[in-house]
Amino acid sequence: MTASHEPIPGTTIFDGRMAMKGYPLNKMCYSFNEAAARQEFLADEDAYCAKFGLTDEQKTAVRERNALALLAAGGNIYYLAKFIGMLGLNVQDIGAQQTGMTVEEFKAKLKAAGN
Amino acid sequence: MTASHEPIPGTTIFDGRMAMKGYPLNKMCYSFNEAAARQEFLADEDAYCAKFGLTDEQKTAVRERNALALLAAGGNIYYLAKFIGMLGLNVQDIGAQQTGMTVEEFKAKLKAAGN
Amino acid sequence: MAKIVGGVTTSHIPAIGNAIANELFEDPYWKPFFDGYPKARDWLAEVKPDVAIVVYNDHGLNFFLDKMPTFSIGAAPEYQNKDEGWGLKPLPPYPGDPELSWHIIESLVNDEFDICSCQEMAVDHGFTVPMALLWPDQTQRPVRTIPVAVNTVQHPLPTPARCLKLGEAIGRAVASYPKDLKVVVLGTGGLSHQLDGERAGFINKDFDLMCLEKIVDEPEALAKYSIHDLVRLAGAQGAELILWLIMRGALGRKVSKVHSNYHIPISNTGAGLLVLESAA
Amino acid sequence: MAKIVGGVTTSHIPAIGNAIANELFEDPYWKPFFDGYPKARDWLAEVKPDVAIVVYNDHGLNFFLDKMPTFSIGAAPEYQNKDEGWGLKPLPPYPGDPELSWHIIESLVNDEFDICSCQEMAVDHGFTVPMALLWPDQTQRPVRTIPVAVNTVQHPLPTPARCLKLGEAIGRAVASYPKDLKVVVLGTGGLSHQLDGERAGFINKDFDLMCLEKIVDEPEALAKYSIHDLVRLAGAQGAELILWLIMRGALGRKVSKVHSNYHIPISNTGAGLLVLESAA
Ligand SMILES: [Fe+3]
Ligand SMILES: [Fe+3]
Repeated sequence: MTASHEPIPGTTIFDGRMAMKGYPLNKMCYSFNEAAARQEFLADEDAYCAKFGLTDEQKTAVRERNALALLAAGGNIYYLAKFIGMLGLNVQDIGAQQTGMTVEEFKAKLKAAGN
Repeated sequence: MTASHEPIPGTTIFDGRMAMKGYPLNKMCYSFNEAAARQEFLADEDAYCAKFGLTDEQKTAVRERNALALLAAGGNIYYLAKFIGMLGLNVQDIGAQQTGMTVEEFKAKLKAAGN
Repeated sequence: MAKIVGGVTTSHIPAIGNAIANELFEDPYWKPFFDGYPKARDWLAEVKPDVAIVVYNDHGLNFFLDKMPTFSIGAAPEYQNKDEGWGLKPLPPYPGDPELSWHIIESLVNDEFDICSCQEMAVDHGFTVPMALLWPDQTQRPVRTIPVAVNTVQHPLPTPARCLKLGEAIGRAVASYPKDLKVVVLGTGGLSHQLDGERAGFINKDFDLMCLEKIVDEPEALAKYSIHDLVRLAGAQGAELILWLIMRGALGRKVSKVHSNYHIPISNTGAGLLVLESAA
Repeated sequence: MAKIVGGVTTSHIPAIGNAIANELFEDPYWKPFFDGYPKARDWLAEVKPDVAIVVYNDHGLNFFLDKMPTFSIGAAPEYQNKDEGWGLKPLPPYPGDPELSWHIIESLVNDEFDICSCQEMAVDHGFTVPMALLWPDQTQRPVRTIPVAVNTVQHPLPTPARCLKLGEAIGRAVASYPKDLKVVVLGTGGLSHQLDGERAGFINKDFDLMCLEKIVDEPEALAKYSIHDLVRLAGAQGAELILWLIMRGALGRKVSKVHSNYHIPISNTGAGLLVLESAA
């Protein structure tokens, strides 16, 4: 039913279709709520991804810390935020990465929205 | 709100009040879905009850395999059924125990309901 | 377009699963119960549904009191059975139809039903026993499944009126699915029984027979009861009648009765079987 | 009888939690944001609520996609915070009011809302940041809390119209509670922001200011939007406006505005603060 709506540029609605695609990736990211899981991932990324059954597309996106690729592979921003946070990045770093800006440019764009 | 209803003899509605009372007992019984948990309980009942923080009333009811006491202590029949089943008892054994009948008498009573 | 071709109601108690495992089909205690099912299976063989929406209640396998949703709908590629604490050998998994699941969930949420979507879901005897009664061959899974789990564990339970409305909304959802599919709806559980308390073993034959009659053409009459009424009249677990009301709501206004059976007792339960066909 | 005395809306983003932890209250970037809050705290000090109903969305701490309920209500004696994956030091637990929780859940289910009751529930920044902004002293917990978690993670999300109705039903539920209690409702999250995709960093000041105005006397105007409209106009996470609508519905028809503040940006977000008092 969501499909019947006009697409919103630069925005993917996390509906059932995306949820089916992203399930193993999101499940892995959800596990990062626990410190032990984060340590296990950081000790051997590939093994941890394999444990959750990530697809090759998802594994590559994880390896490359590529936010747009993670989203395209079915990642949900709320679970991805745990992965991103664990890497020491925040939503502005990731905003810059996704929009092809420097972090300073991205911050300036946000500030400009207040004018 | 349930309290405003006329009580049904011999029947306790498992509402919020009972749920608050029975939470540790029901949580323990829910754990019996896993074979490892059943083994751990059977190896040392008291330690397992303590792990889930059962009240003294609940511990006694568990020790005595007393269905009415388990219910009065906030046990929910659906979770208790796992405890009962693990002991090799079925709902007719427990029906007999709760109604003060022999199992044969209890079965006869059920059969008579068909007439 | 997808179409709901009809529905089946049946008891789902674990004792049936044991009787099946022990092949007690000709046992004098069980025979009057099992003898009701060949006609239901004949009907299914004739209509050949692609998908079964299975309305049941979880009995403490997939849901605990930490998160107890009122209405949950599976949206998984398959559903696993587990031993439920009794050490039973789990049955083979059931294939899902996640695309249809999501269509139904979207339709229901937009229709103001507050659904819990489940992308993993273990199914217990409430689901597996009806499936085994209607499709006995465990080496085959001829239908895809969509589990609809309803809270009957923790009061407040959804009202009978709400359940009938949920069924109607499921009917609208299926009817708006663009693929050509035949869908059957199973309403499981019931009829009168009570497992807990000094009133354990309570059965109410008159009430059960009345339900079996009214649910065909007058489900609104049953939807007028409160949950408290159902517990009083049908026993604590007899409140599972709400699962039948969801099934009935999904079939649409007009149905015809293909087959029915009623037998007391199986274990502690009055067992009602009903096969209803939706108007063409 | 219990009474809803008013409501507060506020952003709940994690960056605020970090700024509080680092005491950036006078930092030029943060000052215009934090300066909005003393007046809200003054109002709370004056009305002295006993209970706060906190409407928020879980961001993947307590709920995963295996069981994603639309509306969940806590019914626990206390609620724990956890590190959410970022290694933050969890805040002390929040006391609950399970008796009032169950009263509300019973009332809502009877009112045909399909609630997920939660007898254990970890609360994340969506809950803790608003609490810290309004009751900064972490050594004290002067109000009991009832978390109301709304699915904004997995589409379909509940419609804005449904959310306003849920709020109205919460209002009726509280009004029917027999104890003398003062209850405040927090609507958290928003306003416009988007974290994901090429459109990350989207903010819509005009839309935010319109929401801050309309929600006071004309919430129905906001309830007419679809979720898709909200994503388009307020960004993917701007759909959190539905949490404000639940708060607003609970306050009753007539409210008066005590205080408001709006500032862009905090992190990626347009931050709106509003204090509304219910008619006596
Ligand atoms: Fe059952
Ligand atoms: Fe948020």
